[in-house]
Amino acid sequence: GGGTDDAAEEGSSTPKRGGRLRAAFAGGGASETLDPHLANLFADVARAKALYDKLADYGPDLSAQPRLAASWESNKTLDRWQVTLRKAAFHDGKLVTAKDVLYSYRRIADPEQTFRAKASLEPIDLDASRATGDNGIEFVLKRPTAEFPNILAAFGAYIVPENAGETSDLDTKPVGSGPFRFVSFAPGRSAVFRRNDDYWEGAPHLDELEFVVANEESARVNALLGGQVEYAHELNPTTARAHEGKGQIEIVRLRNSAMQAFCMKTDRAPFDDKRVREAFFLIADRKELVDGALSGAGVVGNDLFGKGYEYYADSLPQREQDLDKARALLRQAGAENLKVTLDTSAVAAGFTEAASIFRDQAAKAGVTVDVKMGSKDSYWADILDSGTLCCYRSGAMPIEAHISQRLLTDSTTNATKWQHKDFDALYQQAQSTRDKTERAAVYERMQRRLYTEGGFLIWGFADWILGTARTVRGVEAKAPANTLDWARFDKVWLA
Amino acid sequence: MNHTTGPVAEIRDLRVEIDGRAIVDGVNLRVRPGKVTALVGASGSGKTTTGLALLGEYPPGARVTGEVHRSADGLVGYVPQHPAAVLNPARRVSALLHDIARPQVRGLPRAERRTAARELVLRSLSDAQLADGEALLRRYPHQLSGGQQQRVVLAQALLLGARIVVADEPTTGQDALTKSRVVGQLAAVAARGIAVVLLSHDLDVVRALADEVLVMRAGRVVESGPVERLWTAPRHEWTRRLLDVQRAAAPRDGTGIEAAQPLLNVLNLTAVHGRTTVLRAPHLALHPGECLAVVGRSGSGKTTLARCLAGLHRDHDGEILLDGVALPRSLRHRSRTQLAAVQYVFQDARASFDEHRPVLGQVARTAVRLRGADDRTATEEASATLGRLGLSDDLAHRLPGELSGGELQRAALARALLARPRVLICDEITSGLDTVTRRALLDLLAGLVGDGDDLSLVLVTHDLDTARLAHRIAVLDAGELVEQGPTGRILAEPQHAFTVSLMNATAHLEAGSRFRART
Amino acid sequence: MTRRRFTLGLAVVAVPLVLALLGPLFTGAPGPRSGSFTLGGEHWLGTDFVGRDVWRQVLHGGRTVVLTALAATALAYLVALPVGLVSALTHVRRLEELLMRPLDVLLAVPSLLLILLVASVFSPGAAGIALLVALVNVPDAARIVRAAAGEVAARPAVEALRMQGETWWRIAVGYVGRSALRTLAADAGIRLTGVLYLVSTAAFLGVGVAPDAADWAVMVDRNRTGLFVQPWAVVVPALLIVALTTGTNLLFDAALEKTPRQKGRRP
Amino acid sequence: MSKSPRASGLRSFVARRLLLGAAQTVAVVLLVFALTEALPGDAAVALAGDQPDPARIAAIREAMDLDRPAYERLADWAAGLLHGDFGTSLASGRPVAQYITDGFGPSLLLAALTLALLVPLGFGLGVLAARHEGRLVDRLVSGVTLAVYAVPEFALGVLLVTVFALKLAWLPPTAVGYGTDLLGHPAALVLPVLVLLSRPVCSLSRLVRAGMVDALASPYAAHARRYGVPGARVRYTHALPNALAPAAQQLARTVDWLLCGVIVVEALFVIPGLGTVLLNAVAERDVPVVQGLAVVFGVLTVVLNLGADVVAHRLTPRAGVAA
Ligand SMILES: Nc1ncnc2c1ncn2[C@@H]1O[C@H](COP(=O)(O)OP(=O)(O)OP(=O)(O)O)[C@@H](O)[C@H]1O
Ligand SMILES: Nc1ncnc2c1ncn2[C@@H]1O[C@H](COP(=O)(O)OP(=O)(O)OP(=O)(O)O)[C@@H](O)[C@H]1O
Ligand SMILES: [Mg+2]
Ligand SMILES: [Mg+2]
Repeated sequence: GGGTDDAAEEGSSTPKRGGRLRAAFAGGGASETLDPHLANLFADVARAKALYDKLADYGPDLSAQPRLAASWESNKTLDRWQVTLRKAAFHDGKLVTAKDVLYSYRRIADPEQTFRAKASLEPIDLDASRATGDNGIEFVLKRPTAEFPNILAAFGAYIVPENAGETSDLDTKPVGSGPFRFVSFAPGRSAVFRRNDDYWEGAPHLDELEFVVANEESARVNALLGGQVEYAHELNPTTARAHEGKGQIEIVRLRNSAMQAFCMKTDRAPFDDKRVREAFFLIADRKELVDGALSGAGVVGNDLFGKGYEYYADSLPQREQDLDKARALLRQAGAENLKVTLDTSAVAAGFTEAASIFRDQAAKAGVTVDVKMGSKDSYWADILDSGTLCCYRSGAMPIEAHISQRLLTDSTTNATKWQHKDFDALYQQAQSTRDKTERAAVYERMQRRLYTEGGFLIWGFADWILGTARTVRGVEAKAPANTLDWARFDKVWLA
Repeated sequence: MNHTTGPVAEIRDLRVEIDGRAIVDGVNLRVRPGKVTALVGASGSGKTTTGLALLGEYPPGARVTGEVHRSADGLVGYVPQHPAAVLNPARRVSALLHDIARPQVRGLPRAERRTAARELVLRSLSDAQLADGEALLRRYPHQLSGGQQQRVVLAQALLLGARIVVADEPTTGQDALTKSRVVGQLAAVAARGIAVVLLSHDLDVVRALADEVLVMRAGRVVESGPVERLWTAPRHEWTRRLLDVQRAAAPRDGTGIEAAQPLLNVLNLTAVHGRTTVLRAPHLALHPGECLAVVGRSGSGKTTLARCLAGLHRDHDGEILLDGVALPRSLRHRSRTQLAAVQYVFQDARASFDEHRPVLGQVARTAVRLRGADDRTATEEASATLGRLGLSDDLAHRLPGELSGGELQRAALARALLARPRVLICDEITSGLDTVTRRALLDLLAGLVGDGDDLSLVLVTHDLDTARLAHRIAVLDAGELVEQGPTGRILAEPQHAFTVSLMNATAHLEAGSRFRART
Repeated sequence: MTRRRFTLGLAVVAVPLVLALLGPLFTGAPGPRSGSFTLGGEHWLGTDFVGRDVWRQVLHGGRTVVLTALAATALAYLVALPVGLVSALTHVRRLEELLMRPLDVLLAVPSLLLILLVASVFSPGAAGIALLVALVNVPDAARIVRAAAGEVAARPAVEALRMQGETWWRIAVGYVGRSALRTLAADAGIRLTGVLYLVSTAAFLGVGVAPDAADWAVMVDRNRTGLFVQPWAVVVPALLIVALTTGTNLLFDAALEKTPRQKGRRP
Repeated sequence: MSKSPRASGLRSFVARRLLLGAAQTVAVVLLVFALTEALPGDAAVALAGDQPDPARIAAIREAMDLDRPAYERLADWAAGLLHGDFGTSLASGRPVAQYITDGFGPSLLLAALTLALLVPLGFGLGVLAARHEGRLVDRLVSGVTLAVYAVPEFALGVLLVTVFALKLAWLPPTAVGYGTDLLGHPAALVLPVLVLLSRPVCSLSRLVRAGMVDALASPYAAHARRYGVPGARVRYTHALPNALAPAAQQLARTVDWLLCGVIVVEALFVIPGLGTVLLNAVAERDVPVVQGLAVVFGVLTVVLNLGADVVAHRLTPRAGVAA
């Protein structure tokens, strides 16, 4: 949209100091917490980001950018990494040290606990890792990991002071090294933070930052329109269309934020036949799906994760609908008059819409799709092992993480049941390859394979839509959700 | 008499027409202050309709011609024929009366209003012959006996302080003692200069009270004149008939009946309302073919007794045996034969009908349900029975709301008769009937009893004249069965002091002594 | 007067009814989809949230609404009426408690929650949903029936009917029900509307009708996000529902209106 | 003398119903517990969200004690309840009592305000319509309330917000950021209360109207009018009580509905009430919180229904004396 570019341009003018920004997010109700390691929802992450730092974070192309870590260096075999911390202080004035880092990582990895980042830190052998002075850590890995910095940037891998959560309460007295200091917190309602003047990257422009929780999208929009908040996270495409360029509020679209897909279980009929999978790739009219299910707020996908991210194989031709070919493939596979059940649920925006659009598209190729609504609270667990075809969505993450979490034989959330030893081997090869271009070539091979016979029918990438008041400046428009510059309020100011 | 006073209300050439049928036709009526104007006439002759016209009210859908003038502005007191209907079931008696008293104390300082209103209310209750007013005030209308309800409505009319009072059958539900006091009260009201319009079948009351009498028949006034003249020299044939039938039927002879096995036997009956015991009847028997009259003052428990027998009042102890077999306490548990065997005709006929369905159908259902007759036969039988009671087919096809009080009473009787009951309990069924109709009806009942198809009759009544029809009389006083015996003996030589006073009061009224203080 | 009122109600209710019953006959094959919430073009009422033609959806969406809502309301009353009447007419306290208290248990669970819970546990079909929606309405309706019938059941007319050995049904429905008819009709009319939206909310929560079904109530719910971009997708089905329920209620009113009380002309 | 039996009848009636109410509340809790347990997925699955790593779910399950049989957890919880302890939330580990008290305030406030307007409005409109039965006023009142009733809450809410908050800027569009201190921002309550009112007003006034039409046409109302009882008094003290029993039932249901689940309004205006807490708790499969709320709703329903029944009992004194 046009508004985005204007905002970006104005963003380069001189920032103004002061003021209070209120940001509305969808939240988790009365069960919310400020424990950064428990962060689960966007609201949790945004709050954690204001109070804490990670060692690294993702740039706009999902490559790791140093944060508390000033630099990292690996050995030849890529299984030992030396990380040097920058000089940064917690809100109580103490410097961030290697001890704090190790404490934080051990807390996350605690087998008694179930923190979300635990799986991401799995490659690190924390018992063997050690501090090399106050601001140096040597991480020992269980296996070569070329993308080790991604681990440092993992979702939820925040650095808390040593013994936080044991001696002090993370909900009532959180102490971080982030750009804002804690003032107050009411779960499910609001959190108020104040500028941290000593922030290592320079003090934020805002005096105060308040997060408010409004689960209903229309409530967030109304609050924004009514001047009750200055920043509203997660808006509908339709809302965006209604207000874009109208001058009341600014609409910011974060491109390539959410992958939208159908997941075929490759280990069971009918999708254990790759001709059927390909037929399904050809059935999808991606444009229609993006227009219908995403209200046009997104771009078409090419059955590959991570459009625009580092290592994305954009040389592959864009797949188009080809019903004749799809029918022929189905005939070859002996799957004429195929009937499949498509699991969906209201768990994410666009799911039910996408399902019904795809049902109609499939009907044209002679495939009967039966859309089945599931419970939205247990949807992700339900579709992991059962069913054959389901709606799927993923937030931004490096392509490497996508592969390791979802496409290896022992991946924990392998929803397509893509289990191939040779594919696993390719992944290991990539992780042991020091040279970036070589590594990119391996990734490309893997993606080519997925493109021709994978289980993810990735039909689009949704924009992540934000709304801001006209006075808000410095909101980065090129940061997919979950990356460093998304929901980053230390760079924001009020004009 | 003071003829110089002009009328406070006047009806001229009134004609009320429904569906092209005139129910009141060419009625002229002048209501003078301090005078009692009485309307008498056959049941269904248009008395109530005329009375209501004075209030400016007409049946729905009526076409009205003629003139009604009320010079006295303000309100008109009204005691309707069916008092239950105008008593709000959700409000206590005190509220019902205070509503009317309130405007009258408006002139007083705020602090005094409450007590003043209360005083007025209590006075009106005692004026209406309701003793124990304090206790009554706390009750809801359904907790009163029929006669008590009627007197509460009368109290309302007295409390109103209107210049005209239209009283439609104000004494029907009252025993002779109360009746004579009510009559006295009405006389006192007239003496205060208030115009009273009395619609009544009770000729004793009319004679005792009225200054001017209009005799109605089929919607027309056939004769009118001062009460003395009418009684001594009736000109119209109909008037003569109406006055004639006054005395009739000598006491029945009940000998021989007692010998048979009692049909209905009541043993140690006590009935309660809440925690108050309102009836105690140690022993009461009804023999086949016998007619038993139950008399007593208003509120003495007559209806309660009847309802116990009929299975309508569950809160009782003791036994009720039919043919020696105990009847279930509630009619819900009675078999069809048992239901058919004991039938009850409600005191308030209007309330006992379904207002949404024509009378004929409702009457016929008894035969269908209790005797297994098919619809057609039942309807024919119903229409025949109604005809015998003087209700034409045209009337029978109407809704209950479109019938007069007396007509409904007869319909209710027909409904019970269609069960071919062995025990028929009639609660004040003649109260709404003119003498001619009443006589006919009582004769009909007597005929049924005498017919030998072992119909026994329980007549709950205030009217000793009606009680005379019975073989035996039972006397209730304040819930106690004080005396019972053959009619002749009870009437001739009552033993209990209460019975004696009851007889005296009746005689007093019948003697036609004028209650009115002459001006 | 009553006639005119009747005609008015009939006219108001006829539009949605005719559309509902005959609408599906007048639609051809679905055309190609357009973008969501567009206006103009070959779609004269625009497109809905997934780019379907709104007018076509409107034509298709009436039957389910009308049928499920009517069925659920009728069903609720089918149970509530006997239960309420039995407890009003019985003098056995225990029977009344036995009938009414368990229903109170259902009342204590907010109806939407109950539907959500039961539906996610048993995942019923459309008929099941109608049943479920009826079920959550039963306790409520039964209480109203009980309350409306309570006073009527104590009238002498009922005693007289009992005296005649009248059947329970005739007493309960023929008299008590008839006397409380106005109140019950008012409640039923209102309930119909409530049921309609309960069915659609259930659809939204993923039970019963498909969440993208052509169903007026579902359309109103699902297209709400586009209210300011493409109002017709919400306004047209909403107006039809308004017409349906308002018309029904007005018809009830007219049918129950007292015969005109032309007060006799005063002389 | 004649009063005491009735009064004591009422007292024993209330006592018996309260006893029954305890049983009902237990039944409600059991029902809700059984249903929440039967829901697909549990707190662990819900918490895992889109990272349903089976090992992690198992670990969470263990951490939450969910691996114990359901009846044991229920028994523990019930034992705690006897000491007034509602248990702790699975999702956050905070006491359930805190959830309830936090949510109750806003809900109660909204409910009280709505009721304070609803009662006069609902009864007033019902009486007004009945008074003019069949005439323009009646048709207007009936038509408008019915039409409003047929508009779902969110649509009405959106409409009101658009007009009064966004276009005219008279009122704040939401209560966002006010937390529980809603009383401090009365303007923020106007729109929610209006939306909350929209439907009950219609159902209440329709029921009142229905009863009133019959009551106003009754002979006792005519008699009161005849005796010069002022019109308003006839309507409100004579006719209304006879029309009230069904309306009282409806009102009790409305209070219940207001307190338990005006989820749409709470969401639309960002009011953190009980409905929101409940929905979240169900979504999180936070069984102790759901159970705690079930207790609250159970008790509430019992009390309200009892209230409605007592009102009905008082207003139809004749009921229950039939043979
Ligand atoms: N609403 C009505 N519709 C049709 N006919 C009616 C209506 N009301 C009364 N009538 C008829 O008009 C006639 C006169 O009725 P009214 O009540 O005036 O009689 P009444 O003299 O008071 O009789 P009773 O002594 O039995 O009370 C009766 O035949 C009755 O059936
Ligand atoms: N529901 C009730 N609750 C309390 N007391 C009642 C109730 N019904 C009647 N009573 C009282 O019981 C007594 C007997 O009433 P009952 O109706 O049997 O009298 P009755 O002899 O038929 O009088 P009437 O001749 O006036 O009809 C009266 O004093 C009456 O006030
Ligand atoms: Mg009469
Ligand atoms: Mg009596």
